[in-house]
Formats: sequence, structure tokens, C-alpha cells
Amino acid sequence: MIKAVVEIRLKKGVLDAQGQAIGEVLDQYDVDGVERVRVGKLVELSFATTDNIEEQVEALCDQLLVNHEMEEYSYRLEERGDE
Amino acid sequence: MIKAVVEIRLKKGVLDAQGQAIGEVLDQYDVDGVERVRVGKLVELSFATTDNIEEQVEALCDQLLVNHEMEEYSYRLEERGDE
Amino acid sequence: MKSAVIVFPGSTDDLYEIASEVLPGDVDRIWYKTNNLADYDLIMLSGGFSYGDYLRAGALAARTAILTELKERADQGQLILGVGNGFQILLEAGLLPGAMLQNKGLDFVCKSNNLIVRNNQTPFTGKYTKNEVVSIPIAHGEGRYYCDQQTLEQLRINQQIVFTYQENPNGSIENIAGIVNQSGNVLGMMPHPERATSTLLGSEAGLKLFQSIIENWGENHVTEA
Amino acid sequence: MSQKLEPTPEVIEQEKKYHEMGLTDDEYQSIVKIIGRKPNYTETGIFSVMWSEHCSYKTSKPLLRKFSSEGPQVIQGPGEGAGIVDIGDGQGLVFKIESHNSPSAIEPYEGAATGVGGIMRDIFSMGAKPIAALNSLRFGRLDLERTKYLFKEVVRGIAGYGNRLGVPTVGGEIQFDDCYEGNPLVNAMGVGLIEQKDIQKGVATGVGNTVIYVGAKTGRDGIHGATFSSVELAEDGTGQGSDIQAGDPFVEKLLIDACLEVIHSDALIGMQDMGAAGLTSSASEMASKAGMGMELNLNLVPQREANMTAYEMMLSESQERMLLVVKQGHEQEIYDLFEKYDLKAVAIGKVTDDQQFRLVHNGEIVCDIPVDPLAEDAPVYYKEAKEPEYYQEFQALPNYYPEVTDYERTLIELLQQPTIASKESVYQQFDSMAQVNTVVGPGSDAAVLRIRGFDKAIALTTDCNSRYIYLDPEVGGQIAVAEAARNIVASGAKPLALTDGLNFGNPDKPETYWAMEKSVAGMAKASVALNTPVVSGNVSLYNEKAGTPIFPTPIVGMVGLHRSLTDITTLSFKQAEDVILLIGK
Ligand SMILES: Nc1ncnc2c1ncn2[C@@H]1O[C@H](COP(=O)(O)OP(=O)(O)O)[C@@H](O)[C@H]1O
Repeated sequence: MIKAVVEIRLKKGVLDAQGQAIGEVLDQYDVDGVERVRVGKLVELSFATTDNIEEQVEALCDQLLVNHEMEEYSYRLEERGDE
Repeated sequence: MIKAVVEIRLKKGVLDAQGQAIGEVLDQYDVDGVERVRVGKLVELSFATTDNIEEQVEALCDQLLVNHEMEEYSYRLEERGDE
Repeated sequence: MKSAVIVFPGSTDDLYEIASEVLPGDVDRIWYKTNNLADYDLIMLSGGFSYGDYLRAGALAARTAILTELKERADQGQLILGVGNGFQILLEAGLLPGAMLQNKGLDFVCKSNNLIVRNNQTPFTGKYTKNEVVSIPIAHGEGRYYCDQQTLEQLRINQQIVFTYQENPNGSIENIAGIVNQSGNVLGMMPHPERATSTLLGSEAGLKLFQSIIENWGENHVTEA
Repeated sequence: MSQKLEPTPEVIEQEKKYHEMGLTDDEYQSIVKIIGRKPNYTETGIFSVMWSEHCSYKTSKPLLRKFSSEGPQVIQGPGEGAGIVDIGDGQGLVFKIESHNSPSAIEPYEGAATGVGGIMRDIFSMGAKPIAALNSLRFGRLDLERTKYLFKEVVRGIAGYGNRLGVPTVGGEIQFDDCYEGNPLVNAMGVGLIEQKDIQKGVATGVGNTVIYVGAKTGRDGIHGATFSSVELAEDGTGQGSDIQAGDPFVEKLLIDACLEVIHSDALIGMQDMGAAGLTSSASEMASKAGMGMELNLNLVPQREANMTAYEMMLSESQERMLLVVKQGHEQEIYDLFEKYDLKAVAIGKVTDDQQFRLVHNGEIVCDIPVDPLAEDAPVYYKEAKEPEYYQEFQALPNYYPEVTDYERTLIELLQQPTIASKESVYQQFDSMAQVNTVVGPGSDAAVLRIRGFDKAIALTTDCNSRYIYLDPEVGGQIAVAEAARNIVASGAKPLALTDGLNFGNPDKPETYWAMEKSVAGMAKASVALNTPVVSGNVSLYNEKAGTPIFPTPIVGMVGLHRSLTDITTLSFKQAEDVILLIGK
């Protein structure tokens, strides 16, 4: 079974309110080196076939999963055993 | 600069209402192979230092970013140019 | 006058019920699986949480078949009004420019709210005066309007910004609360005029929006009648 | 197969496996007597949830009998999903409080969200349109990180679920006190409007009629939730990840719309939601109420996960599920109706006349027990009550009169108390105006909603000051009811009836049971005096953390009626020079 893992991020220049909110509370934690936090979305698509996976993922991202006004995406394919 | 990309997913057995709803709408699209959709979160932490990155990422995931009752996580480190 | 309210799974019936009270003529409730929008003078998209607002607010509803027909109707100049979630759907479907993000404060906000009418030259706002301040409540979690600079410039030049917030509740760019398309026949707004139609409930400032639509319809139908 | 791992009836008996499910030795022995043999694992589980406090009220029943549910305004008292009062014009108001304390202590967002979902299903399963939600929340000290987290997430959960339903959250109350640390209270109240002729009951009549399952698929969510909520929390407050019950408000909204249409179908016989103890309680209660039996084929139950056992399916607390009984031969019209709302309805069994609760899984009978004793013959316990020592001590204290020197500072200090401070930051997150009927929203004494099309309105409130009840449970119970009634009256309405959410510690402790007894007595007395009968309620026991109980917290939810819209009074001062009167003593 093939799984496409799509990572969706806000475009540069779009305020990431969630990332910023997390960034603001960081000093309460045991970390000192974090400069910036960004929050995005992860969408995993499990495929039954092995055909045209790339086209399908890209078509889905373009038409539905990603809003190009504010988001951009990247993806990777993983071979997965039955989950 | 090092960036930690944290992928947060719902644990097995926890209802993924979002993934389910997207899956149902997918039937209207020109994709035929998608069996299952799961939605998760993506958190990117950009570090100013190179020390103890792993400990810091794990501490943050344990204490803040991940809800351990329902979620689990994995992460990767990336070397990144200045963004 | 004949009006329709399109309802998606997860939409509320608020706009449909109030529109039925304040608009003359028939107001039809159109379930998203039907599609024949040809005879309507006004087509509305209601608020609520279509498809739970999963993925992004309005995103899943915007990909249903009825939107294809709605686009044709928009091109033919029929009046289209999207309120709250309806606005989000119009953005996601590309009938209006820009996108909607989670409120800057991250939380859902429901409260009474003052709007400024920036453009009273649209079919939806003729009864308001320019720069009139009107109380129309908001209730949304993803109401931060965003567009790139170029689009913003276009919106300004074409007078497409119809309503702005007096006090920005969500981080919207330029305080934008409602916009029209370039031809002026499609309005999307986050505040809920249907919730401002009775003094008993706190405000009737939203009534003028419906009255403007009626007046506009009347003007266009004098000769035919 | 995982089923092989289940202990045999002999092992269950010898190793007292039933203890793990919360059954006592005596209870186990009565089960053996009822079914005439040793129960298997599935059957033991089914008895354990049906005989849990949550489903059977075995400890609180003797107390609840003290409440009066009589009155000309009462259409439906306790016993069905929710109570109903008459508001004239053939209309009724359906309402009830439900607690979701233990799930919220573990996973506050989903715990609170599914609490709202559950109470709404109680309302619309009776055929009522949900028109309002209220809540009553208790947390520990707000300066603790864990409390902040619980508080924030509970509020987000109520908003995330309630707002998506398009049902306005119009009121509630929040208090902070050390005693709730680690054991927060999340009580949700649902209110619905019904045409009296449309009232539905959860009954399964007519041999051969079809049992239909609608809504979300069954997963392993919250298995043992019903028994779990009747056991004290582990000290670290943690639970298992995989059995967290998560909600899907989108599906619930579809269910509301579809169920309010299906009530007009002649094919519908009965309808009930799958709440605590899910399929088990809904199916067995519907059969028992009708004096019938039921047979289900578990292979037909829509399942979200692979290899679920009968035990898991019967005890699952997956949300957004309904059970319907429809006339044989009319299944297709029901399927079509739900299909319109993108919901799948499937037949999973039929009504029988042998009064047995029979389950078939993979071709084998995995449960065959008489349904009446299961649903109705849970043991009833009369616990020992003992006046706690503190009570006499407190009673002996002289009255305390605070000495205030700097009024301004004292006032500011008081207003800074989280319990007293404005709750606007909370209720702003709730869509309080959905459905466009909210005349008075959160931020006043009672919420007021107009009833569209009529010259009348309703008033709603939740109240309870648990500190008073701790100090003197009987008087405190009276105060809680009186405060609710005052809030209703202050909004211009006449109090009609109340629902209660009884939150207490471990009733096996005589001091706790004493407080239960006394506060219920106080509430009962006040409710009779004020002519506000108790038409529904909920009991949540074992609210303890590391052996320390919460303050007794019996929450009152009250409804009232404005006979005209002109009767509505609001809180704010209207203009300068108006006279201010202080009434009372
Ligand atoms: N959890 C809540 N949800 C909705 N409204 C709330 C909540 N908590 C408080 N409110 C609203 O805030 C107002 C003040 O509440 P509270 O401080 O408890 O005052 P009171 O003592 O007058 O009941 C009430 O109108 C109440 O409805």
C-alpha cells in the first residue's frame, strides 16, 4: 500500500497566528534555542492502487486540499504495510 | 540553521472526523485509488542553536505540542538555509 | 421577487428563516444536491459550518456540484449573497478574491459589532449612507480575511470593499468585513445581517441590507411590471 | 482472534474478573440467578454497564424519590431521555442536564464536546428541536497550569461542538475552588422545543419490527466509560489513549436534521440515542419498556475498526449514533430519508416477543439474557449516612461579619476573584445568537429566548453555590433552587420546572451520602415550595481525587415562561435618576 504524506504550510508573508501563539509561551518550557514556530497541516492519503499516484496527489492538492491564495504544499510517498 | 519538522497524528482508534469528511467528498473527484484520508498537524521549529536539538524537540512535544491522550508524533531534522 | 437559500450539510437555516420573513415573494430552501438556480433574483448561501468546516472553512462545500452552477449564475449577473460560512464558501470557490484564515486571537468570537458601510453603491447597500456605522453581530472562528497586495489594490480601486469593522475583531487585512466581486453582483460578508433584524434581539441595522436588495430589484423590474 | 483471549465463564467466576468491570460478588450472584448459568464475558460486561450507577442509579434512586415531579405543567417527568413541560399553544419545552466529568478530566476538549453532543441527542431523540445549550463548570485554582489547560480546553470543546450544531449556548456558570482540582465538573444542559403531538418515546413495540442503526460507525471509544465514570479517578488522572471518545459535531448536526424529519414518518415506532453504554442500554431499554425482546446481529453493526468483539461493540461509547425501531417492510423509506442527509441507516435486528436480549456474532449466540431484569432489576442500595464532624463545628461558630475598612479595595479584590470576574472571555467563544431568537444572552441573570411566531418567551438558567451546600447541605440545596428561581423571576418570567445535575463524591462514605441526602432534601423542599417540579436530572458520583471529595455540587437548571414579550426585563440600569429599590431582607 502506498501512502502520500502531504505537508501544507502557510505561504511566507501570511501571519501564522497559531505558530505565533505557541512561540509566545515557549519561555515557560525547557527550551532555549527555538527561534520560530510554524504550524501547518498534514494530510495522509492511502492508496489502494499504485497507478498515477503522483498525478492524483497533485490534482487533489490543487483542487481541494490546498488553498493557493494562502498555502503551499509538498509531499512524499511512503510504502506502508497494512495498518 | 536547523529545522525540526514534527508530524502529529491521531492515535490509532481515535475518530478522525476531518479525514472522514474529506474522504466522503473525495468520491466526487477524479481520483479512484484513495482508500483513506487522515488529517494531522505539522509543527516546524526553527532553531538558532545546534545544541541538544533532539532533547528540546522531544521536551516540547511531550509538554506542549502533543496531546498524549489522543495523539502521537514523529519528527525529522532538516538543515535549512536562511528563509 | 424570487429568492433561494442554498443549504449544505452542516449549514444553519437561520438565513433561510429570516429571509422568508423579510423578503417579499417566495424564498426557497435549496438543498445542495438539487441544482436549478435559473429563476432566482437573489441566491443566498447561509451561515453555519458546512461539512463541519473541516479542512478549511467552506472548502468542502465549495467543491460540490451546485457551485459550478452558481458560478454561471454569477457570470450572468444574478445577485448572490454569502453570509458567514456563505462568504467563506464564495472565497473557496473563487467567486470572490482572497481567503479566510483562523481569527488572529485563535478563538471563535460571537458578539455585537459595529460595521462601517464603505460602499453604498451596490445592489445590497443602497439604503445605507456612505460611512454609516451599523451594528451587525459577528460569530465566527475563521474570519480573518486575507489577500495579497495586488488583490487588495484591485479591491480598493474597484470599490469592492463594502463593509469594514470599526474595531478589528479577527485580524482581517484593512479591517475588511465584506466585499463584492468586480461586477458588484456577488457580496460576501462575515457579520450576520439576519441576526440584526429586530430591536428585540438588539439591532435591526441588517434590515436595510434586505431592503436595499428589494429596492434594487424593484428598480430593475419597473419596465417589465 | 481476540475473542479467544476473553476469559471463560468459569474463569470469570473463579478469578472474580467481574470486579474489574465494577460488579460486586452479590451482584454477580444475582446475575447467575437471573440467567440460570454463569454469564460469559460479553454478558458480564453488559450487566456491568447496565447496573452501573450511571445507567441504573442504584445508589441515588432512594434519594431521587424525594423529588416531586408533579404539577399541571409537567408533560413528561423523569424516566425518558429528558423531561417536558407545557408552555402553551400545544408546545412543550424539553430539557435535561448531563454530566461529563471524568471524560473531561482526562481529555478536556473531547470530554466537554461529547458532553454537549450527548445531551443534545437526549433532546432530539424525543422529537424536539434543540434550541439552547447551557453549562455549569467547576475547576480548581486558576493559577495552576493544569487548571488553566482544563479550563481553556473545556471551553473550546463546548464551543467547538455547540457552535457547529447551530444551537446557541446562552448561559452557564463557572466557579473555581481547590476542591475541584483534578476533578473538574462539566455539566451540560440541553433545551428543546417540541410540538406536543410529536413527542417520541424510546420503545420497541411490535414483534418482527426492524431495529435500525443510524449515524457514526462503532469504534472502541470509551469502552468502559459508563463503569469508569462510576469509579474514582486514578491518582495521576490519566487514561488509555485509544479509548478516548471523540465527537463529530458535523455528523450530529445531520442527525438532528434527519431525526426531526423522521419523527413525521408513520413507519417510525421508537427512537433512542446511544449514550452511555451505547448499544447495550439503548437496545435493552427500548425492548424492556415495550415489554418485548430484541435480537441483534452484530455483524451488521457498522464498524470503524477491524476485528471488534461483541463485548467491544456492546460497550462502545462511540458518539453520534441512534437506534430506531421501524415498521417491518418500511425500512427502505427510512434508509432513503437518512440518505438524503448523507447518513447511512442499516437494519441490525428485530423485535421479538420472548423478552430476551439476544445477540448473534459470527453465527454464534454471544448473549442471551432476560431483558427486564437487565434494564430494570439493578440492585438498589440504601447507603449509610453520617453527619460529618465539621458540620457541628461549623454550626457552633458565631456568625462572621467581615470588617471592611477600604470599600473600594475590597470591591476590586472581590471582582478579581476568578469566580466573580466577568465571564465574557468565555461566553464570547460560544455562538449565543444562533437560530436568531436570543433576546438576552450570556451576561445576565437568566437567558431569554423568544418563541418565534408567538407573543411569549422562555427564560433559562443554571445555578449552584457548592460552598453553601458544603457548609449546610440542606439549606444550601434550598438556596440553589431559590437562586435559580430568582434568576428566572428577575428576567420577568414565571419559573416552571427544573432539572438537576447531582455531582458528589464516593457515596460509600457515610459523610458524603449524608450530604447527598440532605442537599436533595433541601432541593426537594424548595422545588415544592416554589412549584418548580423536578422533571429530569443526572447523577455523577465518585468525584474524588486521591480520596478527597469535591464539595457536594447539585446543579440546578431551571426554565421559566414569559407570557408576553413585553414581560421581559433586562439587567442594566436604564437611565440616570431612576429609583433603585432593594427588595428582601
Ligand atoms: N460557562 C458559561 N457559559 C455561558 N455563559 C456563562 C458561563 N459562565 C457564566 N456565564 C454567563 O455570565 C453571566 C454571569 O455569570 P456568573 O458570574 O455566574 O453570575 P451570576 O452569579 O449572576 O449567575 C451569566 O449570564 C452567565 O450566563
